[in-house]
Amino acid sequence: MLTLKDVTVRLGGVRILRNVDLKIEKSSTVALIGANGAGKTTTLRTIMGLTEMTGQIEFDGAVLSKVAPSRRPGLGIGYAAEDRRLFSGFTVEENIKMPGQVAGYSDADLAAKMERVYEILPELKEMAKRPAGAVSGGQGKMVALGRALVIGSKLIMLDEPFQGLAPALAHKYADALRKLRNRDREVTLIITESNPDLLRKFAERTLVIERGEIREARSHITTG
Amino acid sequence: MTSILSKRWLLVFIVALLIVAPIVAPSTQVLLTLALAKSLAVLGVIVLLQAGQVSFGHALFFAIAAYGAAFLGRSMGGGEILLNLVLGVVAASAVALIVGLFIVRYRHIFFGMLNLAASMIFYSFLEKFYYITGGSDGLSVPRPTVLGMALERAEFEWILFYGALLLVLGALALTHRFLTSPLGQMMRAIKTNEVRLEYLGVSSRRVLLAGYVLSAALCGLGGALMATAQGIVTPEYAWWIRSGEFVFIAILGGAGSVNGALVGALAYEFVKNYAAAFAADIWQLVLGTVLLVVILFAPNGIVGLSQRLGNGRSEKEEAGQ
Amino acid sequence: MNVQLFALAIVDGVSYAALVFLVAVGLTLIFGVLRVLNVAHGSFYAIGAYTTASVGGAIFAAGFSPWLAFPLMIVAAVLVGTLIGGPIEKFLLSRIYHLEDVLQILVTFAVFLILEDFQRLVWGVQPLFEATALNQLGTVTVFGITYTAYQLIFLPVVAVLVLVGLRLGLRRTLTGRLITAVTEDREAAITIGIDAEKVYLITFIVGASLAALGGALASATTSVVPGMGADMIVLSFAVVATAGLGQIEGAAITALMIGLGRSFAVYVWPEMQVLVPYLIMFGVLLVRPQGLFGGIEARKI
Amino acid sequence: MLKTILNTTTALAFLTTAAFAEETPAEVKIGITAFLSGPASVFGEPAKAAAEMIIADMNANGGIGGVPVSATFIDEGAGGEALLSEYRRLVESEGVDAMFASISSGNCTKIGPLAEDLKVLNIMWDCGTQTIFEENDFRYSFRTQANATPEMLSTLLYLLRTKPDFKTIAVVNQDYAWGRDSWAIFSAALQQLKPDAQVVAEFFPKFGSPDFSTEISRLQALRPDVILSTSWGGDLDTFVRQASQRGLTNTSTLVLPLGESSLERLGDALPAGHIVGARGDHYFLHPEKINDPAFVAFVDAFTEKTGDVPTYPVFHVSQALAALKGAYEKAIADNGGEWPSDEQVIDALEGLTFAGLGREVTIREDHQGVEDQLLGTTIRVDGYDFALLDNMMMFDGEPITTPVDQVSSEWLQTLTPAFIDSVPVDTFQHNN
Amino acid sequence: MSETVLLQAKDLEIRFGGVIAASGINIEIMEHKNLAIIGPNGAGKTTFLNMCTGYLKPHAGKIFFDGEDVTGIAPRKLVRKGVARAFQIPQLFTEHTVLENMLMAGAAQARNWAPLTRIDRIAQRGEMVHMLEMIKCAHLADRLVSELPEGQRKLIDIALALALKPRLLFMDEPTSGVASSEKFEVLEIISGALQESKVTAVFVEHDMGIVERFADEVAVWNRGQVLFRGAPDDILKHPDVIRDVIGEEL
Repeated sequence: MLTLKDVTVRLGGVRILRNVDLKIEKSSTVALIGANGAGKTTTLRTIMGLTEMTGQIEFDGAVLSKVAPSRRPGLGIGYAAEDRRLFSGFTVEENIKMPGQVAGYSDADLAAKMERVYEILPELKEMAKRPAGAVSGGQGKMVALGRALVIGSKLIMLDEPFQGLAPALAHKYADALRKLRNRDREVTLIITESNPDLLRKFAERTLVIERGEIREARSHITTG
Repeated sequence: MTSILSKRWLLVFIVALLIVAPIVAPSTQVLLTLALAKSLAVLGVIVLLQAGQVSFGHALFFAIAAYGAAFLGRSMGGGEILLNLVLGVVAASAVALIVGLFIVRYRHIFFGMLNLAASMIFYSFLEKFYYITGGSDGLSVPRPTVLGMALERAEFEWILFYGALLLVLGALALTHRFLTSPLGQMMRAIKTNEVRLEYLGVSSRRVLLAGYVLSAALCGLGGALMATAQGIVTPEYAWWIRSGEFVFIAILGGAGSVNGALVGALAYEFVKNYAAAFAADIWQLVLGTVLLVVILFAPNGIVGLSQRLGNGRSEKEEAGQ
Repeated sequence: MNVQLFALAIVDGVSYAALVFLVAVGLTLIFGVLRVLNVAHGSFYAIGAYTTASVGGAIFAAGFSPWLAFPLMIVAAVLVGTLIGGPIEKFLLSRIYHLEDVLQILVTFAVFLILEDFQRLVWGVQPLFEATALNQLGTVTVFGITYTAYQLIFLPVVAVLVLVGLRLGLRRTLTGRLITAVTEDREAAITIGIDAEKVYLITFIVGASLAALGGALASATTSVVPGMGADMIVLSFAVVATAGLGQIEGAAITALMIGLGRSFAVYVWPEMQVLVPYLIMFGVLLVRPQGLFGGIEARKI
Repeated sequence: MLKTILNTTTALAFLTTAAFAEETPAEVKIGITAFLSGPASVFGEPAKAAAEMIIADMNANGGIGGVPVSATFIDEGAGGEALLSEYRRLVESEGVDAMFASISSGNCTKIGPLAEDLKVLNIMWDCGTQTIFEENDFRYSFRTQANATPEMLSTLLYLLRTKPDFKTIAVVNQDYAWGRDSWAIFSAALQQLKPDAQVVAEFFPKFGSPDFSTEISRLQALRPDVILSTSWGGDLDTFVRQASQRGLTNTSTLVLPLGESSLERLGDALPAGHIVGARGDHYFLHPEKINDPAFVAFVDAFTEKTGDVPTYPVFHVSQALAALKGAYEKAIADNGGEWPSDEQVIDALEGLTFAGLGREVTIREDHQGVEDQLLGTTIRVDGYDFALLDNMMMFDGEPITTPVDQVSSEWLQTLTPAFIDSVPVDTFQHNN
Repeated sequence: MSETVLLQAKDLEIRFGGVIAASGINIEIMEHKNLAIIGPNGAGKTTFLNMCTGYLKPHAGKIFFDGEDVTGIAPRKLVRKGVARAFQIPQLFTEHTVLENMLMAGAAQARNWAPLTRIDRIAQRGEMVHMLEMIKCAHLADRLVSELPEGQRKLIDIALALALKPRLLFMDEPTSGVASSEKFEVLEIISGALQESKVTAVFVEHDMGIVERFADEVAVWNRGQVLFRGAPDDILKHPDVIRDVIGEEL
């Protein structure tokens, strides 16, 4: 499904990812854990084409690293960045719809996708008409997830989704992910997190990133 | 160590060339004097570039000093070259202190634009108040005495040229010293992190103001020298294209390096004059193309280029001066 | 100053403001999206004027309907924006977005120098004048003073149409939304599939076309001469900085302020006329450092 | 010590140049400064084209004393430093025999002292400021045409003779030295010759202003009888067009001392009945030359080459070339047929009379040329799609030029209304 | 140890737009007692630091340092009074070397602006090198900051603050960029440097292990308020704290 081969990324002369080789199976849920600055975000950004890299990335039978960054979402990849990155001048609904409009979905298609989003994240419906700049940080994470769902028919990548969420909201967010899991079995899910305990029950597979290298977690690490 | 050697060598080579130039090719003497005067102004722009700020209005200080020299010379019936230069520096610094108090609150585009606006106001003033400033025809600057001696043109120009060369070398050395001082280092710190500077207990505005006044003083020295060498001052001294020219030369020479001011100014005058002489119709086109090529292919300017060719110095070392 | 002169000053100020706005709004649009302050913008203004005046002169001499003057302006503006602006963005600017501000400005400065000579090589140095469009619309008398309908009515109407059109276009059309999205967050826009490079190109073409349209409209009222772009660019900078970088409505209001200030100066204190834009700029920035409509970007620590 | 070395070098350099001077050279080299870029290139480009044509013609007819002439051009638009250093380069490195400088009065002011230092013949071929020879005593510089004082004075005389009853006048001039100086001369003379005339507005819009709408609105409200504008190039074109579009040309008489250089471009924007001058007796339908086949042939050839009719800078450059040729020929004659030294050529210029495309010009002992002044009133004629001149007057240059050793600003104060009719004038109508 | 109140916050309040980021914050910071601030993201911890160090001006309330009212005064003035700060995202001069960064701090501390004297003659070079040794970074002295990994930058960020010889040091998540296996080691280094410099520290921290080991006191933040304050052992076992701050598994 998704394969990274010998991927190296440098930022300002520092190697953030070092010769990463990685294979992620279809329909799996993968947790990518590691400390701040270890390279979690860079890994996702590299898959989205936002960094200068060497090596090769394959996705769904195509060489992803040769696809222009802006054409990658169209392959069915949804991505929610750690800091939400909503377009504050548009309403919540416009934000969520936008990737679909860009990809040229038909009206019916888009309506169906929106249906799916609201089914998984019913709380978005209530704030659909509010400007995205006016929702709170936690709600914004929900909107970002919704936006990733619209386009992410094959792969959804969430960068630190629980960071900064109040516990109550975090539970809602986790519920939404479970619903998604149950509804669309074939979607692959990659979630990064700095607190390894949070995803313990959730992920089928845990990868640890440290000093720019990714390895399988031997067991679930606990704090202390 | 080799890198420092190569840098010194470049400078020594150019200075040696300059020393013999008026003897070997007398017609280049005035051109070179003007290039030296400009290199002082460019040095001023480079000081600000250390802080990551670019002024599209430093011709203001160049012009203030130039007009200062003109007024002084006219009111004294000739004037004295040392007075011209001192007055130029003082006038430019004083105005920079006042304008600077306002402008150092701004950064980047706004900094550039406000400087542009300030210089355009002065430019408009020079054009508009004809009975004071001579309008667009400007004012003539009488040939001043040198240490009290009245000289013929040829002698005067010799002294002006070698004097200018000494001034430029002195200014290069002083600026270099300044940049290694705490203020100079903090100028460079403004470029990367003003928040931290504040949290070291330092006012970044005051640091920038110090650099601003120094840069204006250098422009003033250049302007007064230029006015004295040219024998005339016109509002064109304050025109925004001239400010752009200073920035252009700074980049051409290599913005990270004070020596770039001299190298850039010489290269620029050379290109501009020969373009104007041999391609009168398209000299702007030639100049623009040179600039594009420099930015796209040698963004560290001539000094950077010579270092890269010289010994394959890595870029990060250059950033450290 | 009596009421009549007051009214006249307003009328004069508005028609001048309309032209200034058209040029400045293109500049601010390009800055808002590309974050590049385009010094060559004045060149598009000049080339738009030259193209309209020279082509217009040729087709009217050949006996075509004088009403063609109006569509000609639009065609000329779009052609200049696309054929000259397009390649500049695609082959030059697109390579310098990662560079420092200074270098970006200098690149556009270099383009400006090159285009200045380009104009001379193509159109020579003799002033061109082509007022067919203006003459078609006749004159209007206000308070006993004759105005051309072109300046009194047509130019302000075009400016308002452009303002409203840009606003609606950015809010209501998909392309406009994409531009808005890229303006706010280029990277986020890419991650939802927006081709930011294309958006940059389109924006630059639109901005350059607006400058060229300003020139095309001006060509009916003024002589097209070498150096006309240099003056316009400095004025547009003042408008854009005063308004706040990237602010479209702000550019309209600032252009109006400058237009009115300038015409009142002619009535009250002509010596101040050229200083008005800069004095307004300093005055505004003294009170609001980010410009009339600009927002403050705080550093996250 | 240094001073001695310097002196020796300079002296040596001087000796070497002097030694070559009297051998017949392979060619007479001249350098011509003119605006080839910027707004004033409307003057520089036609002058350059004309100079090339005239020089080719001269060379085809034996050049100067059998020696061909070659010209190099310098762009005044490239800025002061480039101009001065290029000027020096031509003199010092290329060994140019004479320099023609320049269009801009500011540049003439800069170059005058330089020419003295370089000891090179410098013909001020187009610049107009009257102060040059009033404030300086140059040996090496000469002006082969009139200056601002006779140009403005003749304009005022024409106005007073054709429209003696006007009451109010306004001025719209470019805001730079020429615009200011020309108005100072005109208004000083107006004070003396018609003290009851009222100046109702003085506008000095900035040089290169794209829009005069506000000024025109005010002028419409003020309704002056006469509007003077000494503007030129795009500024004048824009002003006249906007004035005519808004009907200002119906209510006020325009007086345009440099209007001749814009006539063709203005086309039908300039209606009949307005006063136009030409900075001398310069007009492509010069009433005394219109039947001279050489003149007509030149005008036709020029129009053929450039697409435009010749305007005053063309006449000015022709005068400068004629003066140079005349001076050399006179010096050769004085030198017993031998090739003259530079200094002999310079001596020959004083008192020289020569003719370019227009009437004869004489160089006075203060090196100022005395040139007659032609003005006319616009008229629309079939066959031309732009205005021509009618009711032309050619004023004798001598009485309207500030006398030697006097300063214009003071001399103008001595004029009285009787002066108006004392100046000899020839009058011509269109179609003679 | 004496019980001097070094910094006192009284009824601090601040809003962003309509959102209240701090309301009625009252807290006293004792000299020589290291205080850890914990709480969920968005609780207003960094906002509190920003107010105490002059980056933000509270809309209401007062801040006293050493008994003096310092509410709303600029960071650089507070620094000169003895309040220094280290940042969550290290704030360094990236185009300078590590030593040059330190020298600037030294020169700032010396307040000598001689424009033509080299900075290393003004700053106490030896002292600065010593500080780098204290944080085990002396070997990096000539490296450009932009080349260093986040963890080392955080240490240098703290060293810069210590070079100012403050009495009170605020640290925003000192271990956030540090790999979990190295956190303790890093904190040991910092703690050693703090002790040697006799500086009181206030630090925001998410890792409860670190808090337990290095804090003398803990204050719990939530929704712009101080909920609890006390000894680490008591606070970290409080059920409300566990529920709202430390969090459970999802």
